[in-house]
Amino acid sequence: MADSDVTSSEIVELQPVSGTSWLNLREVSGDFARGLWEEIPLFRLVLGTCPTLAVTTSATNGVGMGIATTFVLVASNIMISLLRKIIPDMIRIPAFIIVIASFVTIVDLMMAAFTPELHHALGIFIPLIVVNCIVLARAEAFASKNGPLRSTADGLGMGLGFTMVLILLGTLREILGNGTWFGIPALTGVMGLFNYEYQPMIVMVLPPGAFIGLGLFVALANKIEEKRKGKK
Amino acid sequence: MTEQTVAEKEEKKGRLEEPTPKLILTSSPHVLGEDSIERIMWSVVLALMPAALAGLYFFGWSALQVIVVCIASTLGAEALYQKISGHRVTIKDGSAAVTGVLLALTLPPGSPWWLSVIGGFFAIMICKQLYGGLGYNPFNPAMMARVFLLIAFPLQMTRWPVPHPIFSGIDAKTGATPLGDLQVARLTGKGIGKAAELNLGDAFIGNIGGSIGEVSALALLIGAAYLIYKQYITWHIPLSMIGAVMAFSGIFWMMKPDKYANPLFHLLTGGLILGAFFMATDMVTCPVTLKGQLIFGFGCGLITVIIRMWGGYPEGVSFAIVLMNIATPLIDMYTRPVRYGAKRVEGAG
Amino acid sequence: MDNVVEILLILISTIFVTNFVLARFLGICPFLGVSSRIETSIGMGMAVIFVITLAALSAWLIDKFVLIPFDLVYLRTIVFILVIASLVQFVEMVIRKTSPALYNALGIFLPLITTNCAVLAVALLVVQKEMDLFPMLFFAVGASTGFTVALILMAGIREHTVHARIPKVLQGTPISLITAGLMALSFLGFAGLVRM
Amino acid sequence: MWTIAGEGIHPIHEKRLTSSVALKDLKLPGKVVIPLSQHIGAPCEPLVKIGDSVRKYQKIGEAKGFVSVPVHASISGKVIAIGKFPHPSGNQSHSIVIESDGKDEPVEGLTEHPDYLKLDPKELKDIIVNAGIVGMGGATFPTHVKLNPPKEKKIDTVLLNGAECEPYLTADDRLMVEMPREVVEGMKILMHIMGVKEGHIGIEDDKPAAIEAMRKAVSGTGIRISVLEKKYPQGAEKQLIKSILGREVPSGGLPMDIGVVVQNVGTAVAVYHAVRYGIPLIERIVTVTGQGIQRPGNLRVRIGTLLDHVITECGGLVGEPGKILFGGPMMGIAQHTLHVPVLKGTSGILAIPKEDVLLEDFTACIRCGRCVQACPIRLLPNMYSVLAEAGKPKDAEKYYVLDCIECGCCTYVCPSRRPIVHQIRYIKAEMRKAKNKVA
Amino acid sequence: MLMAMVTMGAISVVASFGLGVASKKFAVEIDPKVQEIDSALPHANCGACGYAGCMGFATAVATGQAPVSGCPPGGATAAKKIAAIMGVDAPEMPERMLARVYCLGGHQEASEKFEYHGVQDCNAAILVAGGSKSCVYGCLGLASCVRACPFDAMYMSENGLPVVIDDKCTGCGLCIPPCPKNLIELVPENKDVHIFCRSLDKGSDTKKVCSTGCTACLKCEKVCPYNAITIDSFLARIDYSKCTNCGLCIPVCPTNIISDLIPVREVAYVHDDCIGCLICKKVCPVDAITGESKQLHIVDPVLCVGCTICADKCPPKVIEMRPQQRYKNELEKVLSGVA
Amino acid sequence: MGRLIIVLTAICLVATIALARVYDITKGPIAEQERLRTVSAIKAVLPAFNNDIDKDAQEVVVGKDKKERDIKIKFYTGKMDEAPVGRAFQMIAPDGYAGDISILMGVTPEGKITGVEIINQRETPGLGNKILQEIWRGKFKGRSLEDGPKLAVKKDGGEIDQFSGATISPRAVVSAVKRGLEIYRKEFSHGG
Ligand SMILES: Cc1cc2nc3c(=O)[nH]c(=O)nc-3n(C[C@H](O)[C@H](O)[C@H](O)COP(=O)(O)O)c2cc1C
Ligand SMILES: Cc1cc2nc3c(=O)[nH]c(=O)nc-3n(C[C@H](O)[C@H](O)[C@H](O)COP(=O)(O)O)c2cc1C
Ligand SMILES: Cc1cc2nc3c(=O)[nH]c(=O)nc-3n(C[C@H](O)[C@H](O)[C@H](O)COP(=O)(O)O)c2cc1C
Ligand SMILES: Cc1cc2nc3c(=O)[nH]c(=O)nc-3n(C[C@H](O)[C@H](O)[C@H](O)CO)c2cc1C
Ligand code: SF4
Ligand code: SF4
Ligand code: SF4
Ligand code: SF4
Ligand code: FES
Repeated sequence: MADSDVTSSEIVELQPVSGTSWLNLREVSGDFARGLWEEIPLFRLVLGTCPTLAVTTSATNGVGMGIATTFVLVASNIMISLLRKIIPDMIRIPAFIIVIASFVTIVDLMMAAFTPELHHALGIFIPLIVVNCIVLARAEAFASKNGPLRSTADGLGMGLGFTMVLILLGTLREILGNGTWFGIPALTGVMGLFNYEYQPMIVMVLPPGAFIGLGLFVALANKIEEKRKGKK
Repeated sequence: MTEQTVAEKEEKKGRLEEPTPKLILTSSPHVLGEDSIERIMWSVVLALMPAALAGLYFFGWSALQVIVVCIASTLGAEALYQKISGHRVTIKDGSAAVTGVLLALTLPPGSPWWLSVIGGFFAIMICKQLYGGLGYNPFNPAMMARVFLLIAFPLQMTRWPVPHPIFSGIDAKTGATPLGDLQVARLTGKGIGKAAELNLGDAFIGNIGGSIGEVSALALLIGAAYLIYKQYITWHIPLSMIGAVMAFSGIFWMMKPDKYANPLFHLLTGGLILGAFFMATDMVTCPVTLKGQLIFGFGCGLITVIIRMWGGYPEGVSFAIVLMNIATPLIDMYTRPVRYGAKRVEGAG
Repeated sequence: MDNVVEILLILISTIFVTNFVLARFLGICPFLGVSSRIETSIGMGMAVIFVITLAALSAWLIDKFVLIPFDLVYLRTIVFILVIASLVQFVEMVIRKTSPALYNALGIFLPLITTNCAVLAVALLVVQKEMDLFPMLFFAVGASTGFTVALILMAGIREHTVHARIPKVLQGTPISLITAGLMALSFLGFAGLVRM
Repeated sequence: MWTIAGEGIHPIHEKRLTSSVALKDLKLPGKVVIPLSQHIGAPCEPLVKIGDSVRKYQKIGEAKGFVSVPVHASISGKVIAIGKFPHPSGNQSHSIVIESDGKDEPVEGLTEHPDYLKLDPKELKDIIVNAGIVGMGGATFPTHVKLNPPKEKKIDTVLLNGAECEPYLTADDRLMVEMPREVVEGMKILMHIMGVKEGHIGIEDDKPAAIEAMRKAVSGTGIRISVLEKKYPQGAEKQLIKSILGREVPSGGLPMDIGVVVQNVGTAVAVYHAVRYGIPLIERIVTVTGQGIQRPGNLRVRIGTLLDHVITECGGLVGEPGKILFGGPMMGIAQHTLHVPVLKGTSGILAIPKEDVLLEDFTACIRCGRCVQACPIRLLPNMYSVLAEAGKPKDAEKYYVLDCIECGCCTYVCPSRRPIVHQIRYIKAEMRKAKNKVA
Repeated sequence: MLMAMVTMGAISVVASFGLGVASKKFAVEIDPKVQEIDSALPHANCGACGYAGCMGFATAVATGQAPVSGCPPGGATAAKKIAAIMGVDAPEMPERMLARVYCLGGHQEASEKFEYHGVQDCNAAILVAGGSKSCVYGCLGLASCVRACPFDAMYMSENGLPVVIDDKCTGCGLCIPPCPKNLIELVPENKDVHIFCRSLDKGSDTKKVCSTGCTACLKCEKVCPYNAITIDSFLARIDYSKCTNCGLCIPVCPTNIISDLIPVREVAYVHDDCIGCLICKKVCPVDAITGESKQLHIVDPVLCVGCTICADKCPPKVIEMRPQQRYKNELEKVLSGVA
Repeated sequence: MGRLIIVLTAICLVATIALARVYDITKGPIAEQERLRTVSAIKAVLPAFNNDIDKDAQEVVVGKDKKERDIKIKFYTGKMDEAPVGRAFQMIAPDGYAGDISILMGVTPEGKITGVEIINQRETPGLGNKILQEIWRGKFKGRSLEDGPKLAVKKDGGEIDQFSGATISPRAVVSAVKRGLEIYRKEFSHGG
């Protein structure tokens, strides 16, 4: 069979542990880009579903959660990448968890102090970033095997990919469920122009809307990927 | 070798003498029953016509609009999806039409056209076609769509015109359903009092507030009798469901008649009869065995009573049915028939 | 009598009204991951009930007797997750030693539980809501039972729909999410059953 | 009245086409093709060569092994070929072709036994094997094997199956109306062989004349007539036993496991003829019927007569031929050529004109449960159908697909027109394949 | 602050102690190699290795029960990687095998003995009077093999015959057992000439039911210079160990059942440094070479069938095989019923 | 094993130190935020005041619940240049459509409502949760017990709007406000 036919999982496997040059731009940008589509969390890797579903009642919440998670991802990726040689294998997981939990607590406290509204809206899902499977998964699969620079890129890419999906889902739910987008009366306004009163579909901001919305998004992503593969 | 040659000659002769016409071959059996999906589905549509006409009579032309738009949108959604996904378009089989009629009959008369359209598309696209179409959907599409609409658009879904027979010329006024009144009375905590009084005659022929198709018990029973006569539904689900509602509401009513409404009230109001005969019996989403169907119906009845008596919604039939739909696979699994010749204990597993 | 009613209400509320998976969005990953077969979902469910109850209890004790007295509430997240992670592994060890049968039934699910956010969530919720001991225990049991109920029902539907002609792009996660959505829709029928 | 509770179906009936047409002998065919394999079990070895002259009743194929019976010439004439010929099963089978000399000369010296009930069971069984008798109810299982249960199985009852629940068929009906005495005598022989006192003859209530005739014939013998509700598949042996005796044959077991032997009424007559007159099984009663046949009737047909001869003698086909079946419409086998011979187990020939053949595409199972309610074995046909369609035949084993008797009730009632029995056969074939691979 | 540190310190000591003990107990359990091997596999879970799924195979390799090259779909790529993981030398890979379907009797060529209705699957169709094809040996065309292929390497042509897509076929062989007529075989990739018929009927019978069946006319057997074709029970078969893909048998078959799968066959081309020894002219089985002694020989590209015999025999080795469009994939044409 | 413990403990300690620092930094702002939330709510229901609202608060026992526990209500007094402008306090409406509705109301010393805020509610979005609307809540301003039956939803013969299809929620709020006024009159009827 042709050698070019490597699956995506192999790409990760075959990353050299440390490159010859410490700054290999192509590599780093590859690490970054991977999180944006190739392995975009939630679509490719179905991880971190709970916060996604819970907080995306509005696009704003999506952004907030996304940024918080991205911060934790990047920070813990860097820290773990730096510590990767020191931490013994046996306590790898608990050590990672402590690192992650610390950053989460920091985010939690900071948000409580400086963005109280958002902190209130995201509620218990901020501390739950600790168990957001993406964070631990990246620590385990990437940061513990690669240098800080690449880990940063990876964390950033994954975080942004995650945020992207959160915003998408938040947008869908907020517009349909409330008629607004980032608090701006988008749909309500547009329909108002034509003299229609928009009837918000309240179910979209409730749990069923979250599940169905994400389900349809994942299907759409599969469809796009199928098309893309087909072209290749 | 010689044997064969002679045999061949003989065979050839036979062939040349009189070639067999090309026949049709299938596996046995070679005769089939008369019922087909089409026949069953369109019979259900027919059986729902009395209820639809009753709705039309009591609520006027606005009911007709709801019915027409619902059917058009379920058929449209089915055709559209099948066109897009390159499948055979099967709107002729009538299942989407049944979904459309049933959806319409569970909506308030006079609900806006877009409500019907959204409901129809949700029922067919999300609840049915995404699962592979007729036969594969785990949830009752019409019922699920109604639940969806109720939660998505509570305002439109709780606006009930009072019945105003079509030729009376009176304009529609909004009122409340008997169960709605009951719930208001219950929530305000002052005992149910008047709310539980019901003119049984009116309720039986359909002169009460409610969804288009649920108000006339008489019309529904005519249709149901037809389906039972044609053996398109069996008595198991309706009986156990209605039985459970009557039994539980009866028990509580006897204990505290000032707090709970009487069983007849529960029987004649809300969508119990419509749900029990036409929606819980949707064969795609109910258990296949008769024993399973009894359990299913009982569960529907129980949940209905619980929601009506203590829940946040005045009416529980829709939720009861979709909730029991969730349990259908499990019921099926644990009510497998004991096969002929098996030891009784073994069959359960 | 009042206590019994209260406990009953807690159970009904956590299992049906605010079901952990379908209404509160906790533990979705294992809910999607371990629900393809009924048998495994039962095993997973039992393991989750056990661990969540134990974890909630430990978290509650530590919170009440260490963190609150010493004003260390801000350490809750980190302490709880450490405790849970060690607890799960410890439980696994103990079960393996003492009861191989139980280990075979539950053991394989235990590692999956550490990353189940429902566990940490229960721990955090019981201390945030300042529950008393018994309500706390029943809250934990109810919440995890709610998870289990949803999981088993989901497994039933998935075993049923494996033969369905689901369009290719929807197979797997997407259709499971949509099924979960429709289940959540149905469960909204329980809304208002317990008014707390 | 006895019946199978709940399960079963009421398919179209259509027996009136032939139910009052008296038995008639079919005109002797110009040649017969006698397959060496007409029964479940090992095929026979030919005893004749091409060119040999044979007489009616002459043994031309010898049984090989215990579960096997000999075959006999059904006409007198010359063996003109021995080789592979089309078989009603759809495949080719080794057969002996005899060209008639038109004389229909029997062999001489058939042993008669006027005092047959005095004979030893062992002797009787030998007569039955040598007469080439197999079950004439359709499954063509060698009768002597059924009469030879292992010692540990205590047989207490013999049932004669006169239910004839298949639509269209009236062969057993006419047999009981016209030859009740022979049926009863045959039954007595069977009971004598098995040494039992209890004997029942099960007849569906749509055959009043047969019930009447049989009632008269059994009076004073202790044999009882059990009138059964008209319901398909009342005549399947498991259902027959359940209806009459209330016993259930264990799953995977045989009637003898619960002390019962079931034989078709035609088999009883064949036994009587063999024992009393020494006549081997060379002809049987066949109902030739269907809307596609010019002159439907019940005919005595020599084994080996070709289908086209039978059809020609019944006035030929009406309209464009669609399906031609051996057996009834529920269990019968469709034929693709008219050059197949009538066998010992051929109870009917049914011609369905093309316009009556229903050929719709099947659609998805709507889980209506009709098949589940119709299945006389109380299985889950919908599961088999869905699993076969999903390409997972092996998963059907957990649902006990092997217990299925392929009666066709499920397929008959399915509103989605799903070919459930065909799918079940496919599943069973796949399972057999898998088993062979392992072995 | 102090209290915080004491608390955390205490908890972490307890935790790490517990975990240390726990992870010691674990350590033996999981062989990391299994995971690694598993990720080197194609994850088709096709079972061609004989184990239950890729993970099963990975475990078997890690414990030494299965060879590193045991995954047919993974081929050499996977074998190399697994060998590296296991720390053994990369193995000699067996030849790559491809599936071949030995029947060309599609709707257009083969007749039907009746009209079949029922389950559209070869294994179900065969239960109704052995299938509707008049040829007992022919393809039923209901795609059981196609559905069995986990790599989508087969499709049904419009003519009702399965076609193998060589690029996708991994040689897993999963299409073989489903075929009730035993029409599929795995053949080494470099074997290009095949006789696409499996009918054991006599020629005259075969002709009656199919226009493209082997009639055992013996022509191919005679023409084959390597004695690779033998006819037995009314059927010609190729011994692939002898066949050199010369293709001489292709044009002689009167029923067009011999076909090569080479889209572009090479033809001989004689270079200028030909010494004119006449040997090539003599050996050419189709008399495509002309030339006089000691003069440059010329190949008629229309006659040349590309058998390479001349090139092999040429003493100074001046004959080169050059690509030329020739059979334009006869097979495709036959399969799609154009021919 | 030793190394395990040391590394893990070290990481823990470093983490703890970091967290403690962050906690110290954020402690102030967080507390301030909490306070601000209360104050801003109170500001919304009372006329302008300039005293420290937390200091001028008093808890009053207004009755017993089913379990014989005291029901306490905290009254915040707003003063403008030491002159009381009104009191703000929280009431629970237990008969909302979807459970309790918490409201904060401000009342002048004379017993006139200065504002009503909804602090916590779970009414149906689009139906019951219209009680959050400013315009609707504004209708309470200036009303007092003297209004008598007029202080009720229109359906019950009063002057307060209900929403079509949702009477329960407004009715619950109105009755809670009414009860609040009654309690207020009982506790502070002597001008205090
Ligand atoms: C493989 C096989 C073995 C059988 N062995 C016996 C037997 O030992 N004794 C017996 O009484 N019947 C035996 N039978 C006959 C069955 O009980 C049954 O009568 C026969 O299959 C025809 O029944 P049917 O037409 O209902 O299928 C056997 C049948 C089969 C297929
Ligand atoms: C579905 C089904 C229907 C049958 N119907 C009849 C019937 O009507 N009459 C009959 O004699 N045998 C019928 N049989 C065959 C009997 O099961 C049984 O084989 C037979 O009565 C045994 O007698 P025999 O061995 O003499 O043929 C049926 C079998 C099946 C599976
Ligand atoms: C899904 C649903 C949600 C509802 N939500 C509310 C609500 O939040 N507040 C409310 O007062 N009534 C709500 N109701 C309506 C009540 O049940 C009741 O019908 C209504 O309060 C009666 O008011 P009316 O007399 O103005 O029609 C809701 C009803 C439904 C079906
Ligand atoms: C007796 C009977 C009841 C039915 N009830 C429903 C129903 O409640 N809702 C619905 O969408 N379709 C119903 N159908 C139609 C059909 O089963 C439905 O479209 C499928 O659920 C779609 O897969 C019913 C059909 C029959 C025969
Ligand atoms: S064919 Fe088999 S599955 Fe179908 S009804 Fe008969 S016994 Fe049951
Ligand atoms: S009768 Fe047909 S449609 Fe009904 S359950 Fe059985 S297979 Fe399905
Ligand atoms: S064509 Fe056959 S051998 Fe080739 S990949 Fe498909 S199943 Fe395997
Ligand atoms: S399985 Fe065999 S018979 Fe069926 S299509 Fe494939 S090659 Fe032809
Ligand atoms: S994020 Fe909740 S379980 Fe994965």
